Amino acid sequence: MTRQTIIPFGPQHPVLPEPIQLKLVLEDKKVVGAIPSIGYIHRGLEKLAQQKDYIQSIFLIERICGICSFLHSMAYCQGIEEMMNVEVPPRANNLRIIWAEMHRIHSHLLWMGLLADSFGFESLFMEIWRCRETVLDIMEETAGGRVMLGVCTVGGVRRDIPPELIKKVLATCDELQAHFDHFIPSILNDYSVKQRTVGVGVLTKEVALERGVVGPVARASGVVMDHRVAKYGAYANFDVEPQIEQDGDCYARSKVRVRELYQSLDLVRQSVATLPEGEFNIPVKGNPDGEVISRVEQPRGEVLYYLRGNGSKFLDRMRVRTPTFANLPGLLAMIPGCELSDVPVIILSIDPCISCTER
Amino acid sequence: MITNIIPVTLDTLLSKVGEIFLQKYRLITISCTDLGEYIDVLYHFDKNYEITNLRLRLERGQEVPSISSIYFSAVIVENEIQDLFGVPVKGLVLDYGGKMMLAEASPKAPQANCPAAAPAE
Amino acid sequence: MPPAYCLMPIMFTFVRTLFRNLSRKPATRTYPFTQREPFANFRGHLTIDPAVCIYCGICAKRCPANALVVAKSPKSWTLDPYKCILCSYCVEACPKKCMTMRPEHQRKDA
Amino acid sequence: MSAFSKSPWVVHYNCNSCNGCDIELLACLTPMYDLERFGVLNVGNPKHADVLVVTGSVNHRNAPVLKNVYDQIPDPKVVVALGVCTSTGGIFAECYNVLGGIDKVIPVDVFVPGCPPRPEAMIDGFVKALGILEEKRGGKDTGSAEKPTITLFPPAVE
Amino acid sequence: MSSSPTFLQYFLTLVVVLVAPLIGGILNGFDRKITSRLQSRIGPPLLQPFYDVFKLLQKKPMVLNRIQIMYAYLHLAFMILTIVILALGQDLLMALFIHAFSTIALVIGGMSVRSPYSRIGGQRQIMQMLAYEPVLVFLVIGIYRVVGMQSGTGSFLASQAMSLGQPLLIPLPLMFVSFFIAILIKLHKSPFDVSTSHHMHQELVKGVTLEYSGPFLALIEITHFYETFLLFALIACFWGTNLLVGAVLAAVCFFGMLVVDNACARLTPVWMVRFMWTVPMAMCLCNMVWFYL
Amino acid sequence: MTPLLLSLLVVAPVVFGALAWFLPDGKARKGVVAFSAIFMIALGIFTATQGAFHYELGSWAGPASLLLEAAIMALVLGIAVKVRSWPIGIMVIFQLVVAVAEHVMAHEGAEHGVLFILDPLSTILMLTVSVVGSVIVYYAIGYMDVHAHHAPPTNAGNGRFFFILIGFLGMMNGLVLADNLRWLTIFWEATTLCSFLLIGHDGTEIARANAKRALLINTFGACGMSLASFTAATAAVGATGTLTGITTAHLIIPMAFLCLAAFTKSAQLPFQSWLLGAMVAPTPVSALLHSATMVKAGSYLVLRLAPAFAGERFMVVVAVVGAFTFAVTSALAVSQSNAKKVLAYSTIGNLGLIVACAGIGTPLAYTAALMILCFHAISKGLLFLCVGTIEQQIGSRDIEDMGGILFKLPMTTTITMIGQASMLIPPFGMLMSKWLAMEASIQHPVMLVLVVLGAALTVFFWCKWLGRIQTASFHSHYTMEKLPTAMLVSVVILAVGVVGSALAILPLFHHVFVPVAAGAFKLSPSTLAPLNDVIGFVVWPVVITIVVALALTLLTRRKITEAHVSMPFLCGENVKGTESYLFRGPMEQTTEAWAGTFYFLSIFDETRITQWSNLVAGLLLLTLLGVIKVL
Ligand code: SF4
Ligand code: SF4
Ligand code: SF4
Ligand code: SF4
Ligand code: SF4
Ligand code: SF4
Ligand code: SF4
Ligand code: SF4
Repeated sequence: MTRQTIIPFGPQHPVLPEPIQLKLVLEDKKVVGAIPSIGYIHRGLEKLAQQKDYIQSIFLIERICGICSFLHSMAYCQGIEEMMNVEVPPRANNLRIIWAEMHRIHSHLLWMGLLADSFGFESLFMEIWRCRETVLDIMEETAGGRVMLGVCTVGGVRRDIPPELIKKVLATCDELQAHFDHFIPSILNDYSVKQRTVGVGVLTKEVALERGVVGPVARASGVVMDHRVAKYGAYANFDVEPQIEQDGDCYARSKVRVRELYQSLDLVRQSVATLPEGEFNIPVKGNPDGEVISRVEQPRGEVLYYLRGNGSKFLDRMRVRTPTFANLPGLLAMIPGCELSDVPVIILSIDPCISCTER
Repeated sequence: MITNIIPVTLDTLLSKVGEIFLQKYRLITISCTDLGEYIDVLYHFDKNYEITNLRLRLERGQEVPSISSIYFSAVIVENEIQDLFGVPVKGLVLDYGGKMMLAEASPKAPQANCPAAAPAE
Repeated sequence: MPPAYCLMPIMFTFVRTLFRNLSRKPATRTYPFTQREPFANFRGHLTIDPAVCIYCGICAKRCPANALVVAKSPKSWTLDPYKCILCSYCVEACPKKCMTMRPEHQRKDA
Repeated sequence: MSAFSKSPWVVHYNCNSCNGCDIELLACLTPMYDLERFGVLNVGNPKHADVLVVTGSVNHRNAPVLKNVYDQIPDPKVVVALGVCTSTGGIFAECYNVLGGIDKVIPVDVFVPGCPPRPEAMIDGFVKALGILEEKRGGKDTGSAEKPTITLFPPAVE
Repeated sequence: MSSSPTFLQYFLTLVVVLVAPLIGGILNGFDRKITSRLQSRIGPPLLQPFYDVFKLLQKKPMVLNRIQIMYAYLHLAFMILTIVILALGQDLLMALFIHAFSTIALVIGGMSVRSPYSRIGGQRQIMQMLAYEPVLVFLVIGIYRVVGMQSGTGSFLASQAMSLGQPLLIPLPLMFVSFFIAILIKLHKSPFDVSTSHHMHQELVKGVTLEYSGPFLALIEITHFYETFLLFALIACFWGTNLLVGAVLAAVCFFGMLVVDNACARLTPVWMVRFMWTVPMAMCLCNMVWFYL
Repeated sequence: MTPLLLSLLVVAPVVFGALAWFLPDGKARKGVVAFSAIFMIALGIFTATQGAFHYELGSWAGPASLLLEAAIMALVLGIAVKVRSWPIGIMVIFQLVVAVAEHVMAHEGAEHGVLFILDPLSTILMLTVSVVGSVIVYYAIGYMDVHAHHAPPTNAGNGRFFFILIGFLGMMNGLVLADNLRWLTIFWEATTLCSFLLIGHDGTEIARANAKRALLINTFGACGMSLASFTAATAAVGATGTLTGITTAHLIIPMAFLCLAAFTKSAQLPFQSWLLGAMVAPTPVSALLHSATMVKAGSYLVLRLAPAFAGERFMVVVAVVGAFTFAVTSALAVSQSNAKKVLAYSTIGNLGLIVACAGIGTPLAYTAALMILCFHAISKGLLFLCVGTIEQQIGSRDIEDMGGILFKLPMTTTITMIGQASMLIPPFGMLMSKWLAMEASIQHPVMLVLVVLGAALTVFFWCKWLGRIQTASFHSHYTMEKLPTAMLVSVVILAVGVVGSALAILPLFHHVFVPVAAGAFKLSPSTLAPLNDVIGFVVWPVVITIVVALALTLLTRRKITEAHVSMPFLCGENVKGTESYLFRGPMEQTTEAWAGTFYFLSIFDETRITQWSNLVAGLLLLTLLGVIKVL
């Protein structure tokens, strides 16, 4: 009786931080279908990485995505190191974890702000992003870049964190924790926020498994999966407890990430506490050869690098499967049945990063 | 280095994937490499942080069957392979027809190493 | 979902933060009116001492973004700041260490 | 400056950006940098905007979108290109699907270098754009922005 | 009762019509400034809303069709008319209807283009009306009851309140609260900013105002100034016996509105209607019951 | 003069109709129809200028009424047999029995009340019938020409159609003028019959089914009518058997039966289903019978009786039923995309509002009711005609299909917009009267809530529709559509009527409605003087505002050329070209962006709401009976 509403949602849409299009089909006010159109950010980075030498590629790979740039370079370097049988000095491993977990904090804060914005809670967004600046400052001070750290390299890290800065890192952790305590209740308890997240965009455990979602999205649906448990790098020294929720809705995804914020703070502190003295990188010689798969837990979930060297300084194949890529099919399962006003919240609840999805 | 690689052929691919599916593996992704004389396709599956790979050797011009009816999540990556390597994928549940990642004006099959792989205009 | 009015007590959880913000000075850094001392390590922009440089071209070779062009004769060193991704790789690679990554960003009118 | 350039409303379009520039732009709007001090409002759509802020280079799919967004901004308008990708393609310039800087598609008034430019640099760019906006209102043809390279020669040895 | 207005009244009305947008604009300036401070920012200058309007007026007009334009003018014209009618001491309920038509004009203007976001925004705007209009009607009727008129002859609220000898707020506390909530909707504040909003990210982009740009958007902004003025003037009238107290009341409400706006997520349109038709409506009715008992 | 006028008013249409039936399809018939329309308008206006009159028939009237009634009953019985509906049959026989019984048992005095009365109230109704009705009849000339091509071939030809249509005007006049309850019943039944035949005109399955339903429900109402007549004529005290005679609380039983009859005719809840079904009829029928005139008969009855019973507890129930109907149908209208159904629901709602106002029973409410009655007739008549035209031009009556008709049918659409605006914008009559209704219901909290909610919902669905029909892209030129003269002229007349009545609302209010209301309450108009203040000022400021806004628009509009037109915001994916609402979607396919209207089917679910509200309304009716019992 009523005609279907068909609207393009994106690529230029204020709630979408990045261009992607969903062709939304609505019946009355229910969304009945969403077909994604991607490719707005496809650059062809994998191919370019095969044309640059494997060290230059690090800088390229950081720019797969500006949000978890460090984790990309870390995953890549770990892969190359495995291929070249390089033993990374322990100090470098711990430093990597400090940066990686700070990156996770900044990424989760960024996401939380955007989520707040997607349901129109502007001041919460502002507050969270203000908090995020604290992390950016310390990253800038330790690594030399606010979002592009550029510190990871094959064989270790390019910079050490001197003792006085280490103190500052710890101080920042305390500052952050205090700040979190201020606004986290609003994300978790506020009535208006819960109205927008509880029961919205439900992904059941079965569907989550079937669609192969990863990271907080999977964990919020009750799937126990956190690659840090697999103890790569310095995670071998720490116990990481995956944060699991059962409900699979946007609220559960928030809860998972909120707990991960505290968990990351903890990991930063632990890794500072156990920071060994010594070298922070070792020179590498030769060229990579062979095939490796390197997996790292990014803020959005597991990233997979498949690297194939041929003994020259150019790789035969640099392949990356990023978390959002894996989460997209899950997203498509969440949307139908919701209302138009829930679409942004659902999209943001998977913390989409199209840049890495399309590379 | 990658250890557990199970070679499959075009004929055994689907049945093997089906088997793996029943063992509750999760599909991580599919990696495709154009090695010049042939195309190497690796299917990565995960269970409890352990990876199992299926390796498929694809001759030029061969069509690969889609596993998207078994693993829906393969849809995007298979479309991507179709776009970027010019490998036709048969039986996709949602077929973008080579226009998912690439626009009309983009270079065709840009990641294929052999120009012959690019579909004729 | 219980009806709205049952949950009134946990509404407005954010008010406390708002008043806290109101009672303090704004967090804003009033750039360009005041300028913060840059962190010493920040990779802001690239400079070179042309007198030390030997125009060997290693930096250009290493640059992942092709932002540098070094000519041997006549000797010149050209940086395209609109290509440079500020990675500092060239700085590390330079045999004469004649390049520096300055911690301030490049000013528009500079 | 008249009232005109005190109210630059912004629409942001992310072309091929790696997000680095995007999040720095967003950071500019947040309390630490607070672009709204200059009257900047992120209106999120071209129809209400005066300033088009672009991040990332253009590729074959987003080039028409960028053009469209640009066309839908009522005159007078300025374009601010943030980051090296937007200026030249940056590190991605050689990628097969990258066409290069956005000046291939639309005229650009201000380029802000950096990868990503830090918020202070972005603010500089905005301030410059405001001046251009004012000139454009006066009907002046401001031409398009330049991307000068820095070339140094060995000092003449005596 | 409502004899024809005197010359003085006409003159005062003219003054009000001229001054209203200035006050409304300043209020909006305060809105943005205080909001910024609540968010720990410095925020724009106080006169920013005027800069915005001046700028918009200087932009090149851009439309999708020509009918749109009519509705922008009607939106403004009827808003001014509402103020005129109130200032001339005419019937409140009729003023309310005319005010409603101002909003209807905006809705229809938004719906007269085929642009999907604008249309959906238009429909959400109607839902907003659906949500608050009954509350406003009850308020007006409550005022009638208090002021004790057999039929709805109206006169300027303040003078009514004065003739009553006690501020309207005393007999109408619950209605006042409902009215305050209705104001949140009227001014597109969270949690009710469903059809358009100042907040930057909205699923409907700019909703009903999306396809208005340049000078036509300026008209809508000016209307918004008028409306802000009108609503807070009405609030002040709740303490009409002493307009100074009334002004303080309005200021407190204004600040309260900003706090609520900044402390809530946007809720869904359906939630909004459901809420408005239960809680504030119930409050109105309770308040009303006092009179009938 | 009086007998002549009277017979002309009642009989002339029948004669003209018969003439139209027997003349061949073509110029001649059209001429007759057109002439009869003009004649009836003239006659109506002339009669109105003659002032009030009474007319008493001779003693033959009693037996004659019985005969006529028997004849009609026989007809209905025949139909009942044909459509195989035993309930109708039983009810008809019942009525017949009651009629005979009444004849036998009636008090002596009752026979003397064989009166036809033209008082101010009936004048208003008579004028509405003659003027609006005739314009609609005239419109039908054009409509039926086209309709014949669209509709499935029927055995009921156009001739018969016009016969009934024109003849109906006579019956309606009779109904309005009759004071004797027997005669009233006859005309009442006659209109039902007309309605039945016209609904079934197209002869489709659904048309026949709906016609049957209409007959069933209205016959049920007619039973009430018969019983009312019977009880009024045989009541122990004050029996006169006339409508105007029902003035005292003793006659509350006939009053109740009359209300029942009125509710069915005016399709109040829970009897609304027949009116919705009636929308299958050709649009002039919907306009004439099912919105502008016949359904008003019910509310007219209530109006006529209301003053005498004002303040009775019983009337409160009546009022609540009306207000409830208004609220519920407004909600239901929100969920409809079928334009005629929206109009139908809105009609029922407004009838409910009239009933509610009558139930309130204050002079103010009464005035409001009168105003709604008149203005609604004009506005709704106009809207129906517009929808009819649109339907013929675009082949759909779905509101969703009406996007863009502003370009295809600029004239019709503009007029439709006026019609719709008249339902929700000051100073148009409908809004003014709704306003009065609200002011009037201030004293009654329950009603107030219902009326306010209803009014809010009304705004909702009118806005949605209004927005839809004027959705258009930019066009630099509009060309007037070509319509049959009859359609165009009649639509324009009504549109002028709508606008004119809006401009003249003050004089109309002061000089027509207030005096009529005063008369009904047997008060002198001067006692109602405070009412004049109510509406004192608003018209001119509003008109000036609109004019200024329009003038500014025209000024600005001139400067807007193609160069200022931009593409819609489609998130940047616009496809350039002539149809600029295409966007590039997945797989590089272009799709048309389309924002459908929200109907909130899940909230305003028609079936569910209907069930519940019928239940509530049924309970209310039972309360009505209970209240009577208590008395
Ligand atoms: S998911 Fe991808 S784009 Fe997003 S932050 Fe991580 S790497 Fe970046
Ligand atoms: S590497 Fe150093 S010395 Fe060589 S050209 Fe570059 S800057 Fe000069
Ligand atoms: S680094 Fe020095 S020695 Fe080596 S190639 Fe360059 S100029 Fe020659
Ligand atoms: S900068 Fe370019 S040309 Fe130079 S070495 Fe690197 S990849 Fe080769
Ligand atoms: S900093 Fe990096 S990008 Fe810039 S010139 Fe040096 S190597 Fe090239
Ligand atoms: S300039 Fe750098 S940070 Fe900005 S989008 Fe490009 S790669 Fe990312
Ligand atoms: S009219 Fe709308 S856009 Fe304008 S100020 Fe008001 S809420 Fe904002
Ligand atoms: S061109 Fe478009 S807007 Fe105009 S009439 Fe046709 S469909 Fe409607």
